[in-house]
Amino acid sequence: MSVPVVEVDQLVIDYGTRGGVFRAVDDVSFSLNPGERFGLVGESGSGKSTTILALMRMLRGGRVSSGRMRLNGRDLAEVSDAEYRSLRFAEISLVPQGAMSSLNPVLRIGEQMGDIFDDHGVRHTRGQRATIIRELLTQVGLPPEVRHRYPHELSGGMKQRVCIAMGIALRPSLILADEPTSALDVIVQKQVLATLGRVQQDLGAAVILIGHDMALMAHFVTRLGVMYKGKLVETGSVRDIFANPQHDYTRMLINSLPSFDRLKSFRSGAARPVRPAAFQEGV
Amino acid sequence: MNKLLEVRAASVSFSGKQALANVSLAAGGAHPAITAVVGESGSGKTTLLRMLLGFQHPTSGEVIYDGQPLTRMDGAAQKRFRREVQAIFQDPFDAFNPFYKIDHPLLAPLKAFGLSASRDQSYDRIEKTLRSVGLNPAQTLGKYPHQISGGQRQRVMIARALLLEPQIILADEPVSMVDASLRSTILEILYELNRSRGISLIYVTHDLTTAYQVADSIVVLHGGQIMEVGATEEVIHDPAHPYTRSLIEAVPSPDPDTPWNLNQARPPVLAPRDQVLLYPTGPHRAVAAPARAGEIAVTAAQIQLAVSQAKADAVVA
Amino acid sequence: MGRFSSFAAELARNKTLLLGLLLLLTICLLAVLGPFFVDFANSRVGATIPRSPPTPEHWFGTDGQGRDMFTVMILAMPQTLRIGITAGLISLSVGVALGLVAGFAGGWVDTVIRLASDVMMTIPGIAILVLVAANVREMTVELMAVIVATLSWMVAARTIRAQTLSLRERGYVQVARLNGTSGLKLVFVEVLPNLLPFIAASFVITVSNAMLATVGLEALGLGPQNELTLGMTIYWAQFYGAIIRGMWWWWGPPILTIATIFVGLMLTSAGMDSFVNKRLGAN
Amino acid sequence: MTANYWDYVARRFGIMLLVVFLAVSINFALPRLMPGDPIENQLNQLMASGGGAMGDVGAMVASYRARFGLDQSIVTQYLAYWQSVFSLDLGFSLTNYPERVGDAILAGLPWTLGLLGFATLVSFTVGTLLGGLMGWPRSPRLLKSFGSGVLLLSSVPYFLIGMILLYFFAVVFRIFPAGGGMPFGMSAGFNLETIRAIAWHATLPLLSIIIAEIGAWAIGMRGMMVSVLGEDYIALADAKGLRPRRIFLRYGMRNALLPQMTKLAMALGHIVSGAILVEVIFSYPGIGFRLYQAIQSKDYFVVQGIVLLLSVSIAIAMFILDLIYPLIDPRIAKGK
Repeated sequence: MSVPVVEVDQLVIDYGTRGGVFRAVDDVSFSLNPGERFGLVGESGSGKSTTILALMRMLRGGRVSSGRMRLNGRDLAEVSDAEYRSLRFAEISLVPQGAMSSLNPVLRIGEQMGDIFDDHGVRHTRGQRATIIRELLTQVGLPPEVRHRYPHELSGGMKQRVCIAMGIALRPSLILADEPTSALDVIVQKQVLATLGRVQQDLGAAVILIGHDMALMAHFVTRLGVMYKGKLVETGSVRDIFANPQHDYTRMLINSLPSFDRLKSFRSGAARPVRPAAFQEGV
Repeated sequence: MNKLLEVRAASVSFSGKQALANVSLAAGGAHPAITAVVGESGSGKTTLLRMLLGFQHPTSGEVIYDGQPLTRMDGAAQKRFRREVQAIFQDPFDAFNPFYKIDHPLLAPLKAFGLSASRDQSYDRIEKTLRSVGLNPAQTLGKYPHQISGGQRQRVMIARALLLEPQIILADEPVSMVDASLRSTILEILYELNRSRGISLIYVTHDLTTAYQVADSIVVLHGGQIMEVGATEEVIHDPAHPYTRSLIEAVPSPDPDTPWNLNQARPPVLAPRDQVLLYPTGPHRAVAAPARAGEIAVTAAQIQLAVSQAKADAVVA
Repeated sequence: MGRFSSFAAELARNKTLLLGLLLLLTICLLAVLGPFFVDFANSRVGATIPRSPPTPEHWFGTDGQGRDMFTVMILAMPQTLRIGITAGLISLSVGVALGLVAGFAGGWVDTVIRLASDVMMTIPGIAILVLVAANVREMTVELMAVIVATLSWMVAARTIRAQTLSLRERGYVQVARLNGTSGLKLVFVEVLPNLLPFIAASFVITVSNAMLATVGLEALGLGPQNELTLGMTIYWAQFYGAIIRGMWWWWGPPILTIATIFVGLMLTSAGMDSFVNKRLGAN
Repeated sequence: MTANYWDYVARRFGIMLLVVFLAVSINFALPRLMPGDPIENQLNQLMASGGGAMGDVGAMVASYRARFGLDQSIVTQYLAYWQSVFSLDLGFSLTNYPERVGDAILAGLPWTLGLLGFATLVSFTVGTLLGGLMGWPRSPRLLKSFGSGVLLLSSVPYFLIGMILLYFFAVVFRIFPAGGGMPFGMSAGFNLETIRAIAWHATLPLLSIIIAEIGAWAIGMRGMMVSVLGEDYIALADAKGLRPRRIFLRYGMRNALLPQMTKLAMALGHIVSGAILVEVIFSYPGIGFRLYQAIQSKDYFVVQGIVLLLSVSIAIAMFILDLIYPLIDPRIAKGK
């Protein structure tokens, strides 16, 4: 068994607020092997994004109160801020949630991609740089000319692909994808997710996918973690969790999944009397 | 007996760009039904909705309510249209003016349309309606919108529409910003509005699965034109247009063992540049195609009305 | 949830706003109460020995024509504030009305109003002021306020127009229309209350702009010649070379007072900015 | 550049023409809207105040009446007025007859352009940079508190700061000259001595504008920087492991600068208005001081000419800024 790419061990993250300390992440542990796909599900505020930001050391206002994070065997607590900068995207990269607004509006796509190489000490000749960027864009299914475009000239799906291309530019061993498709239309969502899966396989990188759509997760990751109110309430293989969910929240997530074949249409029981359950005072 | 709201061959363009092209649609009519208008961003569904509400006039074509074009109605008819065609919007927070308590949007329509004689009478009516959508008036009235939950807010908005005793309700993505656990409940309320109160609904959504849950017929909108229209079961289980097919394929099954073919995602089906017409493939079904000489095209409205007729016949039988 | 107590709580947090309002309140109190405690006769030409530095009898000294500077200051303050506030109110009403109309009506009405405000912003205000002032027979405080107001309505009009445009698309405005509300009632009942913070903020900026124009015009000698205002005091000091002659008590007090007013206005406006933005953020 | 860019340019050019048209028309209309005969009014006021060496008033009135054709129809007068504007023939100064208004303006123009140009350039650059740094969380605390002091000064009108500077540095300490553009009796030539003398005299007026103006730019920039730093693309730039310097300049400043440029165009009128008074305080020989003198001596045609020039040149300057804007913001040319 090789060294895990990432190990999170009893991680606790607190935010100081006016009303006192808010525990955003409470005793969370998981680890990923090289090339593995792991999904973190939970509603907004459940702590899944906070966990990801802690791995990037990009917590704004929050702090890691206890616990340990290891990246390729290295204790991240011992890495200085300056070193951490060179770690980002080189070993651990992020595909952001808001792809629509994650690109600098006044820089051409090629320049924004080039910045990554420049600031990680990767030197290229002009021609080499152009070739590499063209290849990266092709790899995520975009025409290479996109490098001359500005973000406002691209569709949402194209921008998200650019973000994926940037994420794999330095061939990281871990990709963190924070709801990368939540702002996209369903058809584009499937294509972008497929692209992410393909490049991840090409690279052999591990990936943590964050989301709240259990069905989407089920078809992308092999292992799932369910977060609820800061705690990782359940982890296991996708099949196990779907077949035998342990936690109430997980059960609710699975049961409320809409689908054509699983959830019955109201129509099927034609002209039923009003079900009292539907009219009870909701949450 | 429901009044009929109809869009006839309407096109809308904004500064030269066409948002809707030659769309015909019906809501209401002899047999109240639920029609889902399914489309992604940029499909023109928002424009269609604004047009049905009279907020947006078509560049060509017309919108007709109860036999009268919206643009040529007298004051009384306009007032009746305003009251009888209601809407529920996507964002249940944005729908409330933060300056006022929950009571404000509930009292205002009763006063504006002269539906109650006194304040007490108004409150009686409001409380009754709130209870009918499963809300406790004591826990709702007198509060500011941020003091109640998203699910509650959306129900208050449904109650608001009901207060006006509408013929038709247009629901614009009513569950997309509501917590997953509450979606079903809201959808069920909408469904019951049709079944037990005889209100016709247009359910605008990007989500085929919820459309499948409630709608009698489905209209698929893409790039401002209708791609496919038909009875829900037929459209979902046997999609005829490639765009409808890819919309359905894009929905992951909740069963991890049902293959989703993530790695064989097909390239997107582009919206047709030229005008297409709807050609019937069955009594309850029509699919878009470029104009064909010698064949008779139908409108989505015709198919919709045929579907609701068939549904009504089935209940009688 | 009283609106007043939440305002008081905001003041306790927002030191900038508090300080700004305190400065303005002090000036206003001085301007309102001061005239009851001074002898008007001391502000006439030749009332005292000219060009005297501050003494126990004449706290701020006397000017070149024998006016007691302390009396002059106390009497000039309310006049200057009157011009500023009157001009502010007039231009605010014009600006809010035009902004609402432009934002709500749209179409060519909007185009005309926007063009007018663009053009008015381009033409240097002082140029028109100079032209008008040079053409009227006698300048009065009221006329001054009206002239200044015609040149400072643009800020309010722009702010209110932009806000109206975004409010117009808000769900609750649409709901109100479905509720049978229309026309003026829609504007006054649904839109205007939500514009109050912006109107208050525009008022401060408008008063500030109006005062700036007023003081500038007066310092050029185009103010009301027969009235005591802070700007005219500076004009006379400049006209008789008070600076070069080292008579700091002549021009010092009006400068300090004007500076205090402007600093107070700026702090209030800056404080309000964060207040207004926070309210928006909370939505 | 695309067709959209030229659309945009055409639109902006149209606005500039409109402003010029309005400025000329207002200049034409205002005196005629006032009660009485404008020429006679002016000359009588001039007589009453006894300002200026006057020749035969009657003859002057006659010459002006003929010149403006006040006995002709308003349309003819209006067209004639445009003609005189196009031929840059703005008439004669009343007080310094036979000095032409055009010449009076030309004499003052270089001084004002130099003063304004330099002050605006310095204050915009320094203020923008200062504001950017004040909005950047990694900046030293000292810089932020120093900046806050500068911000307060921004609310005070330029000429008040000018008066204080004048008193301390020219009257009390006598470091800088109290007024004028250069020493009395010095003949201007293109040599080091002249340049030094001019710079020496311009220091205080420049400082008055710069001190007040830096704060204004810094405030705007700080606000923009803070909001830009909250954008998603800054977070991603950080995640990409870019150097802080690059994030600050290429991702932060570049985006925050865009609204700052728009503000520059909007602020030109305000800056010019303020600079006029600074010239007055320092008896600086630019057109602002000339305007003040003309107002003092009720030299109506000079006032009118200067006002016209100011309006037109600000319209042109704004147009030039509008042309530059799409070059730094690629989204503009796409047009909204």
